[in-house]
Amino acid sequence: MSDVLDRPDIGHNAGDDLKVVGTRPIRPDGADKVTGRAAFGADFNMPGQLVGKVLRSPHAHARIVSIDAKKARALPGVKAIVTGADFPNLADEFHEGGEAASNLRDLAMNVMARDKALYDGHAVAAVAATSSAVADEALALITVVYEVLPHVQEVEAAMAQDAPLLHGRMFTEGLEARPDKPSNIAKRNRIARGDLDAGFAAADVIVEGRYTTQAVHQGYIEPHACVASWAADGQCSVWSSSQGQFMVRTYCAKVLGLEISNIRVTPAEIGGGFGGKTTVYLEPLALALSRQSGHPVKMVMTRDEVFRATGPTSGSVMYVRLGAKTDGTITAADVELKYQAGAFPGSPVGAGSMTALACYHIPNFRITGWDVVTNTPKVAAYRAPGAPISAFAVECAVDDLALKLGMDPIALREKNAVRDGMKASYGPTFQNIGYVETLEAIKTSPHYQIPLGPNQGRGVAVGFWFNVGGESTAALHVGEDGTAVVVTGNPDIGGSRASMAMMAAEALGIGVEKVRPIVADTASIGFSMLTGGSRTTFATGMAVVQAAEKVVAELKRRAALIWEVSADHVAWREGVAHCLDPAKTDKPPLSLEAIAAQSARTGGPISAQVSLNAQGAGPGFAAHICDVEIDPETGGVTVLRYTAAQDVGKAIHPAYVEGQIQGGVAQGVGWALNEEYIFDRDGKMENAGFLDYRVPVASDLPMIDAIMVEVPNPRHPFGAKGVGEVPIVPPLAAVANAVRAATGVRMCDLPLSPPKIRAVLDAKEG
Amino acid sequence: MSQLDYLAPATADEAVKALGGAGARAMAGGTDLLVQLRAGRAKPNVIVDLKRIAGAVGIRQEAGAFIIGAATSGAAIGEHAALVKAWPGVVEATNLIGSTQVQGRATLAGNLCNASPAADSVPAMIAARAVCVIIGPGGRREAPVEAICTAPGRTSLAPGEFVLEIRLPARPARASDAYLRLIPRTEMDIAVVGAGVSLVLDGAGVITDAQVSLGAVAPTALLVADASLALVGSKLDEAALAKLDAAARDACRPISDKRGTAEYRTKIAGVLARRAAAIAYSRAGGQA
Amino acid sequence: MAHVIAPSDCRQFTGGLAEFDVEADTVRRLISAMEARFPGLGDYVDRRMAIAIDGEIHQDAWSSPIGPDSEIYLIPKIGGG
Amino acid sequence: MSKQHVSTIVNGDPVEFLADPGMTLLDALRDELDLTGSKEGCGSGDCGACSVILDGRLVCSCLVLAPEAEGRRVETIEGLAHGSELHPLQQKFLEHAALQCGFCTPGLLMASKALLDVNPDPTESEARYWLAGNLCRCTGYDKIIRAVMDAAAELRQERV
Repeated sequence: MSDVLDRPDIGHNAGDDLKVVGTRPIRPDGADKVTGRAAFGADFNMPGQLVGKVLRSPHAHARIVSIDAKKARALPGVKAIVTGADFPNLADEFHEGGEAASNLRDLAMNVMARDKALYDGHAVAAVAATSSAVADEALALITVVYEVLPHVQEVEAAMAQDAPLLHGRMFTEGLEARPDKPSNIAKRNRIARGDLDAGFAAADVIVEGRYTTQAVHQGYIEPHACVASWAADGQCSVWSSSQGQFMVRTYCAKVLGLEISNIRVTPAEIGGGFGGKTTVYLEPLALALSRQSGHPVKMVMTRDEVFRATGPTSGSVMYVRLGAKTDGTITAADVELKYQAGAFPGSPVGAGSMTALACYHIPNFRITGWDVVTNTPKVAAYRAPGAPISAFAVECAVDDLALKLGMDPIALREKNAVRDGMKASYGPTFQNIGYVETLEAIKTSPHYQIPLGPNQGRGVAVGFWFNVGGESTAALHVGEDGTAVVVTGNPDIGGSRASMAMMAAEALGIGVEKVRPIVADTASIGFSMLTGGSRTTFATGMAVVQAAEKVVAELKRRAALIWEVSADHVAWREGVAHCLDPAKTDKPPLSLEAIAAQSARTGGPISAQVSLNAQGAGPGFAAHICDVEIDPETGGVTVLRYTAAQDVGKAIHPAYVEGQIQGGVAQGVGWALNEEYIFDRDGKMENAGFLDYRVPVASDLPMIDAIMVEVPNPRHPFGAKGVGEVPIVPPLAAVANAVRAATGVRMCDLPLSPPKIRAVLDAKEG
Repeated sequence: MSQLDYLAPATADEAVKALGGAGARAMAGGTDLLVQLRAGRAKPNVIVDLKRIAGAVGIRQEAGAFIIGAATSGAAIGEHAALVKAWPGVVEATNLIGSTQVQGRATLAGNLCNASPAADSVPAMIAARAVCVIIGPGGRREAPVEAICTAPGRTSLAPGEFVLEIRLPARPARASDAYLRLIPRTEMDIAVVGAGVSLVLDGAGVITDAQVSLGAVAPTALLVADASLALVGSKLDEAALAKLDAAARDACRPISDKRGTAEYRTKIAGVLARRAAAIAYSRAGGQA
Repeated sequence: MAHVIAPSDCRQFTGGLAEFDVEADTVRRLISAMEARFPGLGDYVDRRMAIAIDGEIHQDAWSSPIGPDSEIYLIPKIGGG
Repeated sequence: MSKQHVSTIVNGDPVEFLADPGMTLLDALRDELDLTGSKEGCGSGDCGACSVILDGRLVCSCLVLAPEAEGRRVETIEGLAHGSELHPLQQKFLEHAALQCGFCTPGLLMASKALLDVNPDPTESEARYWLAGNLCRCTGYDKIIRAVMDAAAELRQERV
């Protein structure tokens, strides 16, 4: 199914007699998930709970003149109603979550509108009632008087001088001089190197284009859901589906003005997130309703609410200009990126800028990014946030360059590829990267050799994502029978419990079936940053391995005690202590089980906890090939074949690494072909459901061949690099380049839906 | 609180009585009604489930005609070998409605009476000259399928009336039909354009009878008379296909919406009419 | 001396200076030294930026060591999906 | 709004519950019978997470009214395994890593079971089209299709 390419010269910490890492055991949470027992966000109930629901703005931009909830309050069964007035007004305070860093003031206003509703679906009030029907009736009885304001949704329209302003107090950051007037442009960022004019002057060939993408949703199948209880003594409990229970705790504390120790958040199984569950929407509302009503409150979004009120990623307008020598050497690149942020600042344009040219070694370039607020839902992180968008523009332009130069698209990319020791476009010098290896892998793949038929086309594109580390905690407890429990604070979205158990088992030298991995609530394990940014296997895995190493040290100490030797004379191999004391060579080895059985006598329970802030996550690179066939009469596109090669460092559980790659590709194909937010003239979302927001279905896709290239990351005990983000970066352009090859026409506006393709074919016919 | 009752009458007469009240809605498969209920677009007082009426579920043959009970699921229709052989176009149109799951519930009568301009089975039924058997306070009457929908979401059924059966006529030899639709994905979408074609050939392969119907290009599914004229007398040669394409496009009165532009729909109507005709012709034993 | 390269949004503190040398053997000392030399910069970097030391990205990592000839890139913090 | 008494068979066992006439079978399963394995992803029949088998037919339980279940047989994910022995589909989903978050998994398993009940030897294309009503956002469907095909092969072996 997949090839594994090892590069042994760098593999100093991987592949050394690994017994567990690199195998494909059945995931420890699997049986619960195939039998319906796994408890997701909406599967939990508290005694006496009420049903909470949200009243949402029907307007894209409106001043909230008044909210009259008297009739609703009088309805029997209504126990609480909250509006913006029930939440503290927060000062500007940045909570660093990376490129989508959130201002907590904005977060609070996104959770519940104050004086203005900034998008169709913005929460303006919430009720808690004894039943769903009563809650619905109560929502209908709340009278909100709106003063409808002009709205703006397209990014370039929002940047215009005369655009309606979302926030009167926003002055563009990042310009040479602070502007004298507010605007919708939150920030400009710029990365540059060399002499752009000289670079273009040195070019023999220049290509350029304007590219657009539409807002797309993460599309997790599980709607947001939580149950929250605010007890009379102020102790709060939250059960919710999110990418980080500690994130939920922090944000609830900030939005509601609570102390962190008063909030305990228990992570439910999470039904997909892809970045979309890295923030809160319902939890603070449920807590506020619980406080007011004195009952636990359960809230579950409808699919319509998920689309209208939770984070899509940005729509964009982009300009790319590339110059190259006839031999393919790229001499200059000028990239301008304009990203929708939605109602509040914080589009991922910064990451989009930093990743845009990260696969290329280009002496002269300039990348300019604009973060622009619009009357659309506040964007949330979506898998490699910002990177697929800018990669779409750049990879289409590189494809055009290859065509103009008459070069093979992979050869052109190889010629300009970043390699170890070269400076990344965003600054630092690359080390231990496996980019050219992924190019080599697709070039030599069987897929690249298959001849194409009529109306078929092949596209190539590459992608980059940084991957991150960060704060994680892991605890490892050895049971008296020699089995172990590994506890972490990271929700398991895609099988991370399996990789945690595998890494612990490897480090302990025992079978993976002897290790049970648990994801604990915020009161039961130390702080861990959320599951996202492809950090869990790397950073939390590092904590797990270090905890296991501490346990091994302790086991050796216990064995030494049992044998009455020095701990220096104990060796730990494959889960067994060996006595090295020359005077006591008769001591039979002691298994973990045997040592654990003596733990009471030798000092008590054997366990270890490690909290760390992991640094040195290795960047991820991917190279993809996509084949499509066009129906020239209808403009329909069929994806015939797809191959994705990626540097994964070291695949801990290869099946779930392949799964990450395949899933990212599928999302990217959907983004390229059919997914988009469609708004009507009044700024209301027209396709807030899975019928008309068209995510790929099983019959839309072929098998997706995942090629894992393993160039180990020396900072990780087994060489792992994050794998979840980068697979979504190349597909937009890989599909678009395949469509260009099949039609002979470059299309620059996503999605490449049938009407658009038929229109360009008609235009081509003349 | 809004009142809602659910009734599942065992006879057509009881159903007529139940449907006589204000705010009553007939439910066959329920795959449209339940979505409308949830979205608040339908607010009936009473839901009258037709599935327990004797004869409402099932397919029987009478003198070569097929009588399909109103509450017969798409899945059951797809499993009926004789029906598939006689009316492959109607069956494939029916089986395109929604997912496998929706096929377990969705019905021809429901697809028709929901009165969506984009209903997949309707153009196929119109092309097939299907007839509805309607029961109501005034007794029993029959009406051709094309007489049922009057506008999006509206039907010609009188209060208290419901479709009990759909009849597909007997087929002569060398006759067949086909239905094609265009959707952006491969499944799970509403038709951007649908085209149903039913043909009868003579021994020489000349088309002696043709019915062409288009969906999603006007407020209701269209019966395109000029398209029939384009085909009759031909062996589906290039000229006939070109005339068919033109007639189909001429008949279109589409809107532009989130699912497709008017211009695109019009072009595709011609494409699909041609392709469906070719399939029907081949199925009927013609050699193009 | 470690060599620091600052992106455009940091240059509001440096009077437009894009590159400079700093004596520091840890990130904490780097931040202090930058704050001393360009008031506001150390605090801004501490809150908003990640620090790439010889190509390896460090976030919120005061104790990370800096070599005498290290190349320091100040870059925006990275999160992810 | 008077509740209706519903008697039905769920996973082979007779059960009774009271339902509002507008309640869906999905809500009845989840809220009245505590069978939360069936999930709601959309409430409109577009995602398949609530798939159950009703009188032998695969349906979205969100598109069935609870009172319609009167006297019928409902099969849910909770009844797929035989006691503690997993159904071959469940086992193959685990072996092929055909789930990541697992939210769509119960619906996909019920849909796959319905497929293999009527078509023990599906082609890849038949499996993909049959399962098109079950959205999965994590896997790209690759491993799901492989698991279904492998389970089909195993079930055919068992029948021989």
